[in-house]
Amino acid sequence: MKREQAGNWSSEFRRAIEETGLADDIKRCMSCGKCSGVCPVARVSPTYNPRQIIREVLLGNDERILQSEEIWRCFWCANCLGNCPMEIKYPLLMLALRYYALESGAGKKYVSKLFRFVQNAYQDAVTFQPLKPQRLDQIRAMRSSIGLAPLRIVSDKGKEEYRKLYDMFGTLEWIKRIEAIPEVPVTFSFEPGKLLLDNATGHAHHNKEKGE
Amino acid sequence: MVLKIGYYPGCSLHEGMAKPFDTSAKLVCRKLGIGLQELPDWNCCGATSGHSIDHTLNLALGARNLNLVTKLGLHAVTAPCAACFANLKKTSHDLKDPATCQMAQELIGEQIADVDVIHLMDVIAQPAVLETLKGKIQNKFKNLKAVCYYGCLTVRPRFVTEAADSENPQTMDNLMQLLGIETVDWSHKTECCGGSFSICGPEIATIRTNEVLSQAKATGAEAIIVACPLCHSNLEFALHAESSKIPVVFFTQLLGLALGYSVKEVGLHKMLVNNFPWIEKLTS
Amino acid sequence: MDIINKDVLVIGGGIAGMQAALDLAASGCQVVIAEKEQCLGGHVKDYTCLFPDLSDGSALVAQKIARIKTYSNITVQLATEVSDLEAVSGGFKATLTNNGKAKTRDFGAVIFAVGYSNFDGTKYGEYGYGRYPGVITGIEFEQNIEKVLERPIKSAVFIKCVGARDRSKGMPYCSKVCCMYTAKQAKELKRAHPDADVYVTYMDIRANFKNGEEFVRSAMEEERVCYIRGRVAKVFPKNDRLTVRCEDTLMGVPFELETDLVVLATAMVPLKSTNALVSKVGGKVDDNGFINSLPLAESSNPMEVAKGVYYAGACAFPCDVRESLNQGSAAAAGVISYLQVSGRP
Amino acid sequence: MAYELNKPSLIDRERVAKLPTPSKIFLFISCTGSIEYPGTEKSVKEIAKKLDIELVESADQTCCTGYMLTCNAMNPQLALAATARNLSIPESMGLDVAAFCNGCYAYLRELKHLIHSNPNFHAVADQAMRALGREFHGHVNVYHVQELWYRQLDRIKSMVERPLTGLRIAAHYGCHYLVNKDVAIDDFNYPTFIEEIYIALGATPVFYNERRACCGYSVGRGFTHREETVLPHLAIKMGSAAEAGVQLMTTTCPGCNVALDREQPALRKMGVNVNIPVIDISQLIAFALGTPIDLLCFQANTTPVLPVLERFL
Amino acid sequence: MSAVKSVSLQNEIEQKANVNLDTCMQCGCCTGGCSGIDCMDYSPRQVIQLIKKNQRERLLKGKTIWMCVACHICEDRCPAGIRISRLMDALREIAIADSSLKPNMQTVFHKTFLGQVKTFGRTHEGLLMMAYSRKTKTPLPPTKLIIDLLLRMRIGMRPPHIPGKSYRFIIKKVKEGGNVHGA
Repeated sequence: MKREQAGNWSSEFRRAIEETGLADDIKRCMSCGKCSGVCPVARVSPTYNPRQIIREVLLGNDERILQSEEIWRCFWCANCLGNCPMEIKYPLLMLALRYYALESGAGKKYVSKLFRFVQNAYQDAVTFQPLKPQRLDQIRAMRSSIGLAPLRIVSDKGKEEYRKLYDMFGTLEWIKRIEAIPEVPVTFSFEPGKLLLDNATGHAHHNKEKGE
Repeated sequence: MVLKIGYYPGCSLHEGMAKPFDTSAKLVCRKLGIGLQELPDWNCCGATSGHSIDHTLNLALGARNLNLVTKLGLHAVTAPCAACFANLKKTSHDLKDPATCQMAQELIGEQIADVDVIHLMDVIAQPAVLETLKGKIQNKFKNLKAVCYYGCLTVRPRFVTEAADSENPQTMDNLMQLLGIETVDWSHKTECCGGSFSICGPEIATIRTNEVLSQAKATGAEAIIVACPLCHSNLEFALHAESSKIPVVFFTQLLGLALGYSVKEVGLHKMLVNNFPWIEKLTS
Repeated sequence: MDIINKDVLVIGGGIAGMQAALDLAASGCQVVIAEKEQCLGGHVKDYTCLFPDLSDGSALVAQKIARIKTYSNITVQLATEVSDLEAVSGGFKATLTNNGKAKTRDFGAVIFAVGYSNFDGTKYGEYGYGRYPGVITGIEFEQNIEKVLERPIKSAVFIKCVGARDRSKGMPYCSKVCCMYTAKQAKELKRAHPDADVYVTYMDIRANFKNGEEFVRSAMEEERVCYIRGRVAKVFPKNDRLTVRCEDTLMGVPFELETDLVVLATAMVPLKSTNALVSKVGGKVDDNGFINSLPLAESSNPMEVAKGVYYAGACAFPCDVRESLNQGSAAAAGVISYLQVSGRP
Repeated sequence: MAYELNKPSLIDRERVAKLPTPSKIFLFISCTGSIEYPGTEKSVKEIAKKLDIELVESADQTCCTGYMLTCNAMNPQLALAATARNLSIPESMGLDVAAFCNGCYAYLRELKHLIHSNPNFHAVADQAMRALGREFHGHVNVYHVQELWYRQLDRIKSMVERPLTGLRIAAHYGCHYLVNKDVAIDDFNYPTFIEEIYIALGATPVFYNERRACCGYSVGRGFTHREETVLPHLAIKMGSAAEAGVQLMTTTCPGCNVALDREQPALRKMGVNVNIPVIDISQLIAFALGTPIDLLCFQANTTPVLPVLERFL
Repeated sequence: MSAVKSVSLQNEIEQKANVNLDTCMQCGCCTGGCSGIDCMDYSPRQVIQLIKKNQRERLLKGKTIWMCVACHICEDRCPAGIRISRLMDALREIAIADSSLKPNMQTVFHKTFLGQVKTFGRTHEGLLMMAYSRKTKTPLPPTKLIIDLLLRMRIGMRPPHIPGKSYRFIIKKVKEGGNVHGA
C-alpha cells in the first residue's frame, strides 16, 4: 500500500459535498462502523465499506472516492440510515457523490442505459414504459382483461406541465452534457490492503468482479 | 574497559565490498592500542536470511562464533559490520535464556560461556580509548559538514542493543566531532536504507535509499559517514546511478585519516565515489 | 486518642490544596500551606482557559488566593519545602525548610496536594521534541498561547497519548485529561486560523467528563478539526516544514502530511519527589508512583491515605480542575471529621 | 436461528390509532406497479371498495421520478419540481395521498422533506409552482396503502371469505417504508404488522432469517444491472426463505416484487433451489376477501402463483 | 460479515516468537513508520489483526511478510512493546515450511544465501549475486557498476573459504534438528 500524501486531500471537496444539501449530516459520523455491519452490499463484496466511504469524504480524498466503483454499488436499502446512531442519510450521500462522479465522467456506464427512460418520460410522463411492442401488447391485454385502462396514460395537461419542468431545469440538456463528458474508467478504490472480513459468498463474487 | 577483544570481520569485510572498512578498522585499533584478535575459522552470522527463515541455523551460527571467542580466552567480541553485530548481539542476548542456551549447546556440542558483543563504534567510544585518540590525532578537519548514518542494526532493537537513544544516537557524532567534523543533526540517522533488499527487492530498496539520500543532501552535508557495509554499498550503488555525487565513507576511514594514515592506507581510493573535495580541509 | 493540636498541614498550594485550606479554615482549623514555588496556584494559573466552559484558569486561581487572604487562620509559606515528616503519637512532626532555614512544627493532620509534573517530550526521539522548533508540548501551548497562535500556521497536528498508554516507555496508564485539553487547544487554534487544517491523531477518544463528548464532537463538527485514528510514528523536517508519518487506522492507509506545528499532548506524571514522605507516614504509592488511598472498605473518607493523612488533586491520579477542587473539599471534610473540629473562628 | 412471533411486537400502537380511516383518498399510481403487476393496482381498488374508501385518481399525476433520481439519471431539480407538482394535485383537492409503492411513498416523503428543510430546494419547487400556476404548501399527508389496510384489520378479518388456513407465508418488508422512522408504524429492524395481517387472513406467518434483507432492485434488473452484486445477495435472502419452507412471499412494493419474483430463474441457474411465488400484500388481501382470481392478474408473475393458491378457491 | 475467532494461529505465533499479541491496541504506530510499507499488501497492524482472526491463508500468501525489511523500527516504537520483527520471522518460517506456497524472489534469495552459508561457512557477494540472478532470471547489476567495483578491487577474488570440522558438525546437527524453536 502506497503512503498517501495528505496534501492531496481537499477540504473543499468535503465542503462542496456538504453544500449540496444532501449530505450535510456526515460530519456527525463517529466511524462506529454499524453501517458497514448491516450493509447487505458489504456482506457480499467485502471491499465495500460505507464507514470508509464517509471517511474518505470527510478527509476530502476526492480523486479516490469519485473514481471508485464502490459508490455505484449501494442498494439504497437504507439499512445504514435505519441503524445509524447519528441518523446520517448515507443514501443521499451516495446521490451527491454520484452526481459529482458523473461530472468527472466516472461511472457513466451505470446510468447511460437509463437516460433513454428519462428522455421517453419527456414524451409520456411515465417512467419505464417498455419499449418492445409485443411486451406493450401483453400489458395492454392484461390490464384491459381486469378492467383497467389498457395503459396508464397521463393527461395532455399533465404531459404539458411535465415537459415544462424538463425545459425549465434543462434536464435533456443536462443529459446531453453528461453524455458528452468523456468516460473515465472506474476503479476499485480500495486495494487489497484493506482488512476484509471473510465471507464465502462474498469472496467468490468479489473475485469474479475483479475480473470484470 | 576492554582493550583486548575478539574481532569478527564478517563476510563482506573479509572478502567483499567492505574490505576498506576492515583495513581501516584494524589500522585505527592498532594505533589506539586496542588488541583485535580475529576469530579463527569464524562463520557467517546468517545475516537477515538467517533469522528470517531458519531460526535454528541462525542460533547455531551465532553460538559457534561466540564460542570461538571463549576459546580465545576472551569475554568480548567486536564486529564492525552492523548486521553481524546485531546478529551476534541478538544471539548472546537469546543465550541468556536457559532453554535457548541448552538448545544451542546441543547444536554446537559444546558448553557456552557468556560473551559480550560490542560494536566497534562503542569500543572506540570507551573513555580511556577516547583519551588516547585525543592524544594521537595528527590531522583535524576544518569546517567539513557531514551526517552520521547509523542505519538500523547498530541501534535496533533497543531491547537487545541497549542503545541509549535509538532515534537520535550520538556515539558516532561525538567521535567525528573530535576530528573537527561538523556533524549535522538530521532526521534519518536510524531510518532503514533497505540494504537487505538491495538484491531481492530492489523496488523497496530504491524507495528507502532515495528517501535517506534526499534527507542527507537537504542538510548540505559533504559526506555520509556510515558504520554498516550494507548501508554503505546500498547508498553507494544508488549514488553511482545518479549524477549528484556525495561520498559515503566508513567512520573508521575518517578516524584513520585523522590518526595520520594516508588516503590509500584507509582505502578511500576504493570507494565508488572517490573524489573528496574536502580532503584539503584535513590539516595537521 | 488525644490529638496534639488541630493544626493542618497542606503540602502544595495548587488548586486542590487551596480549596482544602479554604474549607478547613472556614471550619476553624489553623492551616499551613507549604508551597515550594514563589506563588500559589500551581499549574492551573498557566491555563488560559479550562474545558468545557472555557473559563479562565488564572482568574479561578486569583479568586481562590483572594479568599485565602481573608482568612487569618491560613498561613501561606511560599518557597517552602517539607523536608521531613514523621508520625508522632496523636499527630505529625513536620520540618518546613525555607531557603535553607528549617523549622519543625506539630500538626494534627496532613493533606498531600503536591500535584503532578508533565511528561518529558524528549523521551520520544521519533517526534523530535527539543530538536525541531515546530514541535511543542501541550503545556507549552498553554503557557505561550499568544506566541504560538501568532505563528503563520497553514496546518497543525496534535499528537495524543505522548507518554500515556505506552508500556515500552513505562507509562501504561491513560492520562485521562489529554483528550479534553487537546480538543480545547485544537479549537483555539482553529479559531485563530480558520483556514488552517488542524489534525488530531488519537488512539481512543476518552472524554469522560460532564459534556466531554459534546465538547470533543463540537471540535470536529463546528470547528472542523480533523480527527484521525492512529498513533504518529515519526516527525521529521522536510522542505522547511515538518512531515508527520502516521497510519489512518480507520482507512487502513499509511499517510504523510506536511505541517507547520506539532503539539504533543504530554501526559500527567506523578511527582515522585514527595513519595518518600508519603511512605514515611504510612501511606502507599502505586506502581506508577501515584499516591494510593486506603482501600475504600477500610477508610473513613475516600481521600484517606493513612491515619490523619489525606490527599487531594492530581498527586493520586490525573484529573481535571473541577475534580481537583472536589477532592480538595473532600479531603478537608475528612480532616474535619478526623480532628472532630467544631465551631467557627 | 429463526425469529419467533412470541417475541413482543414493537408496533407503535399510538401511531396506528392516529392513522385515518378515510372515506376518500387520492391514489398515487406507481409506474412500475401499473406496468409490471397490474393486479396490484386492481386489488388495491377492490379492497378499497370493500372498505368503502373512495379512491380518487388524477390523469395529471406523473411519475414520481424517484427511481430515476436514485440512479442519478436526471438532475435533482426536476425530481424536486415533479414531486411538488404531483403533491399539489391532491393538495388542491384537499385530499391525502395513498401510495401502493414503497418507492413512490418514500420519494414523495423524502423530497417533500427536502423541499421544506432546504431553502435552495424550496426555491426550486417554488419556481416550478409559480411557472405552472400551481400551489404547494406541503400539508398533504402521504400514506402507504398497507397502513390503511392494517388500520382496519379487524374489518378485513371479519370480511375474509377465503381463509388461507395452513398457507406458509413470509413477508418482505420494503426498506423504504420502514426507514421513515418518524412515521412508520413498526420497528425498522423487527417489524411484525404484516405477519399480523397474515394471521388475520388465517395464514401461517414464517419468520425466515433474512426477512429484513433488501431486494436489491435499485442496482438490479431495470436499473444499474449490477447482477454480480445483487444475485449473491438474493441467493442469501431467498435461500433462507426456501429453507424455512416458505410457500408464498408478499411484498409491499412493485419494485421489490420485480426483484424477488423475476430474478428467481437466474437464482436457480446459480444453483439456489428456490421457487417461491411473490405477490403484493394487497393482492393477498384481495384474494382472501374473495376477489375473483382472474382480477388479480397473477399471470404477470414469473414464478407461477396459482399452484399455491388454487386450493383456496 | 463473519469473523471466526479461533486463536490457533495466534497461539502458534505467540509461542514461536514469544510475544503477546493481546497487548496490541491497533494504534498503527508500526505501520506509520514501516520501511517496507510501500510494497506490502497488509500493514503490520493488519497482520496482527489477521493473526488474531486466524486468517493464515491471507497472511502466508500475502506480500507483507516478505516485504518486511527487518529494520525493527516497528518494535522499537510499539507502545505495547510487541516484538513485531520476531513475529514476522515466525510467520516467514511458517511460510517457508509450507510447501504449498510457491517461492518468490525473497524466498529464493534467502535459500540461496543460506545454501552458500551451509557449504562454505561464509558468503561471497559475487557468487551469491550470480547464483541468485541465475535462479530468478533477474539481470546482474549494470556492467559499469561491476567494472567500477572490479577496478577498485571491491569484489573478492580469493577462492571460497573451506570451513573446519566443528562447523560441519553444527550444520549436520541443524539438519537433524530441523527447526527447533526457542525464544
